[in-house]
Amino acid sequence: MTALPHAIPKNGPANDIAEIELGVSLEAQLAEAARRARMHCLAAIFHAGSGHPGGALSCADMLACLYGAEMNVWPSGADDPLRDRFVLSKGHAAPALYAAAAQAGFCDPKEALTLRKLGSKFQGHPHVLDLPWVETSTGSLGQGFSVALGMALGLKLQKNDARVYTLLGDGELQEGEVWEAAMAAAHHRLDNLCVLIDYNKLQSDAANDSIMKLEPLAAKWSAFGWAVTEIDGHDVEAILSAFRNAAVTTGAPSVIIAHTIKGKGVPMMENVPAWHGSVKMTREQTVDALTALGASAGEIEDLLNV
Amino acid sequence: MTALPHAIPKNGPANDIAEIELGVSLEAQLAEAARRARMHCLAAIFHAGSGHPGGALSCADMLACLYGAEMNVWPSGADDPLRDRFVLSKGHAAPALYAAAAQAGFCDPKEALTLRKLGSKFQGHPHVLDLPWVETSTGSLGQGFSVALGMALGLKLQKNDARVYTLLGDGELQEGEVWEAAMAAAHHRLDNLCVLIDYNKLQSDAANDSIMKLEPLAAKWSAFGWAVTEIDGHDVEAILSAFRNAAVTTGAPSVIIAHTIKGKGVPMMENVPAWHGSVKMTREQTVDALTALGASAGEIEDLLNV
Amino acid sequence: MSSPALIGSSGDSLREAFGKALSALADEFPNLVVLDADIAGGTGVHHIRKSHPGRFVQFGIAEQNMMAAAGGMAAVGLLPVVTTFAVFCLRAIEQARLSLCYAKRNAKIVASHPGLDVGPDGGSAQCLEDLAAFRAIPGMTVISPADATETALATRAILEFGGPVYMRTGRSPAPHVFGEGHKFEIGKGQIIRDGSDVTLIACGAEVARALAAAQMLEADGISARVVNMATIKPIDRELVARCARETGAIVTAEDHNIHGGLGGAVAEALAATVPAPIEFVGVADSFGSSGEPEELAYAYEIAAPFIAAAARKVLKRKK
Amino acid sequence: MSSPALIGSSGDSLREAFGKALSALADEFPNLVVLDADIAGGTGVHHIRKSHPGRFVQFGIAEQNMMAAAGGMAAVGLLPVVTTFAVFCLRAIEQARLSLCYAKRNAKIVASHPGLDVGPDGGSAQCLEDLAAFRAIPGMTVISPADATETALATRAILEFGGPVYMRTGRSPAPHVFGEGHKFEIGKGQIIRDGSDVTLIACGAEVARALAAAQMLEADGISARVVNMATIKPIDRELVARCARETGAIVTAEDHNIHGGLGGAVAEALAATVPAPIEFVGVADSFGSSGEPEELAYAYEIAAPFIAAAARKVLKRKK
Ligand SMILES: Cc1ncc(C[n+]2csc(CCOP(=O)(O)OP(=O)(O)O)c2C)c(N)n1
Ligand SMILES: Cc1ncc(C[n+]2csc(CCOP(=O)(O)OP(=O)(O)O)c2C)c(N)n1
Ligand SMILES: [Mg+2]
Ligand SMILES: [Mg+2]
Repeated sequence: MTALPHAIPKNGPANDIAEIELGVSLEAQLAEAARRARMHCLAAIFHAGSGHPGGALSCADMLACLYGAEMNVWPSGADDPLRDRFVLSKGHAAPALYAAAAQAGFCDPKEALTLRKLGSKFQGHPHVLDLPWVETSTGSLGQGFSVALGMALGLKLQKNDARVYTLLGDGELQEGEVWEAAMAAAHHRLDNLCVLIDYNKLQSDAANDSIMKLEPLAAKWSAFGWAVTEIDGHDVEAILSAFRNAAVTTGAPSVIIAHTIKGKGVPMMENVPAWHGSVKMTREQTVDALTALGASAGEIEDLLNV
Repeated sequence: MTALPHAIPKNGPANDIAEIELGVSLEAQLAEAARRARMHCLAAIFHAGSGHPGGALSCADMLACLYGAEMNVWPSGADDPLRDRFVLSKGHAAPALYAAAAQAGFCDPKEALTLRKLGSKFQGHPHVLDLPWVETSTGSLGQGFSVALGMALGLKLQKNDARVYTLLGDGELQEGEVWEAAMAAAHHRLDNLCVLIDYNKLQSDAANDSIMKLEPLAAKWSAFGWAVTEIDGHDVEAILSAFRNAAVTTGAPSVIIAHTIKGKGVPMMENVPAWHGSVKMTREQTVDALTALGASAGEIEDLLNV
Repeated sequence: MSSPALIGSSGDSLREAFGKALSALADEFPNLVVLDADIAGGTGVHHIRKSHPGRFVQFGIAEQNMMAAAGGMAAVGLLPVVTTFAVFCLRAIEQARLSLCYAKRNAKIVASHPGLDVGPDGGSAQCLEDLAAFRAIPGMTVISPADATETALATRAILEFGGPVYMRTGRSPAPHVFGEGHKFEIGKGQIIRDGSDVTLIACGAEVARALAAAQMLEADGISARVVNMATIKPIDRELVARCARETGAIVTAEDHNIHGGLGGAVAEALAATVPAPIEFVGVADSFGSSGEPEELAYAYEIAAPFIAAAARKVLKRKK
Repeated sequence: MSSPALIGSSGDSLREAFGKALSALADEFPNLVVLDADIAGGTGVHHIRKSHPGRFVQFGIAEQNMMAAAGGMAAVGLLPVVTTFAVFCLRAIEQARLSLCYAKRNAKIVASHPGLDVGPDGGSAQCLEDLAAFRAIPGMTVISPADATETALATRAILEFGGPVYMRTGRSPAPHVFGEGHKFEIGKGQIIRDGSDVTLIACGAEVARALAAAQMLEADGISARVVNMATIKPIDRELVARCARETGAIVTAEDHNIHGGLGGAVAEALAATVPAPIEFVGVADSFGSSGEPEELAYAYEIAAPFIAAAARKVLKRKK
């Protein structure tokens, strides 16, 4: 695989500074990292024989921006108190997290293909005891957000300037715990906390609208005291700009409502609830999907024959 | 005690029609019922040696209106499928419920003074197995609302036109379960469900504002898809008019945000968090409180020497 | 355009058997309503959603509200069945406690995805605590059937039963243990294989494994009785005591933490009647991890050979 | 203008002892933070709020968020102590499971208002399930000290201990059981009165009652040993086995459902070591009700005379 943009540590040790390809814009590099992460996570789900592809593909661009540009994290700094924290509250998108982290040098991409296998560090849902750069264990919707809030509050108490990011699913917003955390974050004025919502309009079974309506969503977050930005969650430039907004917001936490497409990048999956998971991908489906993502024959070979 | 207005059944058996004092407006009768209920619940808490007076006093007017005018309930109809339902979600205000129900003829006021005693049907928090007209057991904040929602949904499924009312505390709104229920009620378009919020600005320990801010509260409920009315929760006319609004609202549940004063009617208790509970009232304090509520020496004697 | 293969949505999993039974019973129980928290395909209730859409009520991903709302639905005369994964039932246990059990509602909770049987989703999703936790609630009946046949019978039984019930199904395709004539009664265990040296008492996925263990033991000349203890609460005290009297040594086997579940219930029953040595087969107070259920059964030592080994161990302690 | 008398906010309740100990220990544990869900006056943490306001974090009436947030606070190096009533801890048990235990966080849960000790608030507030439910979570340590002295010692011990702990305190003024020299060690039970005919194993409020029962039994010529089993998990297996060997009959006593709590833990431990007859004193799978704690102890048969009666009963079963 060709070199990809790595995390750019802001406070990290100097020898850790990642390579940046010259002559290619950061945006283009991030989009490319996201594309490769999509390929990686589909391959991992194929090998695993089960997994949730739809919601992994919808958040790949945001994860690429977090790990590739926004967050102050670097592979050797998993214990550094000054690192930024990321919590994947929608833990079922674990393959997307592993793939983004692999692109950013946090783990070996080949090893991450052991997803969901007995003995693998790459558990079906992220587990903090298995991977040092996973900040907490998730899988039960709603909880990751609360944990992230606890981190943000704890960092403030310790006068640590690190920032905390967490990614939630739209269906996840139906959990009451989310509104408990939303209320508490605003009350405690946690401007070091940034929530991303993967607003792909679908949840496990069907559209949010038919399962449990979420709209008007921005109004809900505003009423709970949050600074709200709405963006196209596949537009890398928009994602980076929303992060910049969040970074300069003071006295209130920020939420980025990112409109996305579940299954993004793979036509047979886009907007199809059945691809939420836990599905088994055939080899043929996987090859089709990778091809749709622009994989070469050699790349497909690399990803599928391990 | 003199006769007080009872529930006025809309569908109840004819022989159940309550007496209405001639020449006295309904509003005046309800205000008087609330005043007497306040006296009753303080006496009960005195006898019990513990209890939550503040939040009982703040909701007495709403309970008087529910049991004395709005709800289609009558003492012999506790099993009638067509009766309206009321759930005291803020279960710690049980003495106010018992007092209101006693005023409306649902139970013996003297017996209700056994509040919190071993063997009493008048448990510290309302219990459905002890009192047939208590619609469900409460005490854990947030749950009563969900139960009421289940009733409203169940009644709709059965094409039963009965209405469901539930009273929540403001502090209670910090429970995530409340927002789960709020979202679900709007999604299912439960226009047979009416939530009352006893917005007394205080909770167990201190003001909402210092514990966990709730404002902008009306905006929160609107964003969750509810028809919102804000009123003075001690103004009987305003309460009745809010109920009329709710009754004609279709396609959405209604919430009445009732601004109230915790400890209402007893100057030493008004707006004092320490009277939230669980407090022990001395005889002297109780006499003072009853006097402030306009009790005569005879009434005090009646209430305290049982 | 190709569609994904949904895992476990066909085949002989207990959740499928439950879902189909529910759908088949809907006409007989006109007040039955099924509550879902956006996981119908996972719990098997997509069947009744299709066959009886009017009986299916969607709560979204909000288990607490769903659980307490079931209390309200029961209060107005419906017969609600709350469905989600076991670990998310745990999330709503206080609601089950107050709004179902304390209020004595005729409502049922049916939990799919219990224990290691969950497989690759991993430790966060594998509930090893539910039998213990729900057993502790006053008035709660707790059931874990062994196969698809028994699940179908138990589904009818819990709908006929007047009170709150917590029942486990299962995610993975499960071997058939029982034939046509099988009977299920709440509160009754059954000797499904007789033996005289030791009794293996199991529930859920461990029943088939206990039978396999009994065969392994037979090869060693050990005669193992196998009891299917589908009702964990109330535990069949008489049967448990009789087995202790007759075989003098007990092994319990469950896809659950070794603390507080079936093993705990049997230990309590025996201590109160006929004290006897027990070896506990279950997950030894650790969380599970990703893997296939069969692999995990070996990794966490609840597979048949471990039941057999426990039997050999307890035989040494037998007086 | 007169102020109300707050109940239990002074005196010798375990919650007060806990609250004062926490405040006294705050300087020694610089990372200690205390989490409250609008109930500080009830749990005793109003003391540390006053003495160390910077260590007190308010979560409002939102126990689930508080519990999981504690995981995040521990992740960034703080030592969080989550406080609320036992029944509201139960409401957040899945959060304790995933975000504290599965993630192995060094966070503590301290629950006031356990069992019938809650008194007049009644059955909805009286948690009879917590010991069983929290014991079932892999890696959770479960503690229930007997008096104010032990609570203070246990408070230090759990702060020194590296891992998730669930500890019960108590609401009501409690009799003193221990003097100055008392030692507390997590995982160790203690014989606090020796005896040879039967062992009474108790925790929490039942320890004082077990001592009273032992005196009643002495009057009948029965020599009862009393064990204070403040750690329910991990249970002190060696001590339990030794008591079974030495006295041959056991009574367990707890302010909890008879299923799955201390009694369950002791039954499991004995079945695995020295099977012996046990009589279980606890609430017999019913909910409590309003009343004073002492009255309730009689009404629900966990008062001293019932422990003594259980001892007489188990003696008849002793071989
Ligand atoms: C508390 C909880 N309830 C249920 C589930 C099961 N579950 C896993 S993913 C999912 C749907 C999530 O939908 P959404 O949040 O929209 O995620 P996305 O569309 O991004 O995949 C559900 C119900 C869970 N993981 N946690
Ligand atoms: C789930 C839950 N958490 C905590 C409590 C303890 N508690 C009882 S009343 C109360 C304060 C309630 O405040 P509010 O809702 O404002 O009631 P009000 O002011 O009307 O009395 C608290 C925290 C509870 N009953 N339920
Ligand atoms: Mg979604
Ligand atoms: Mg209030």
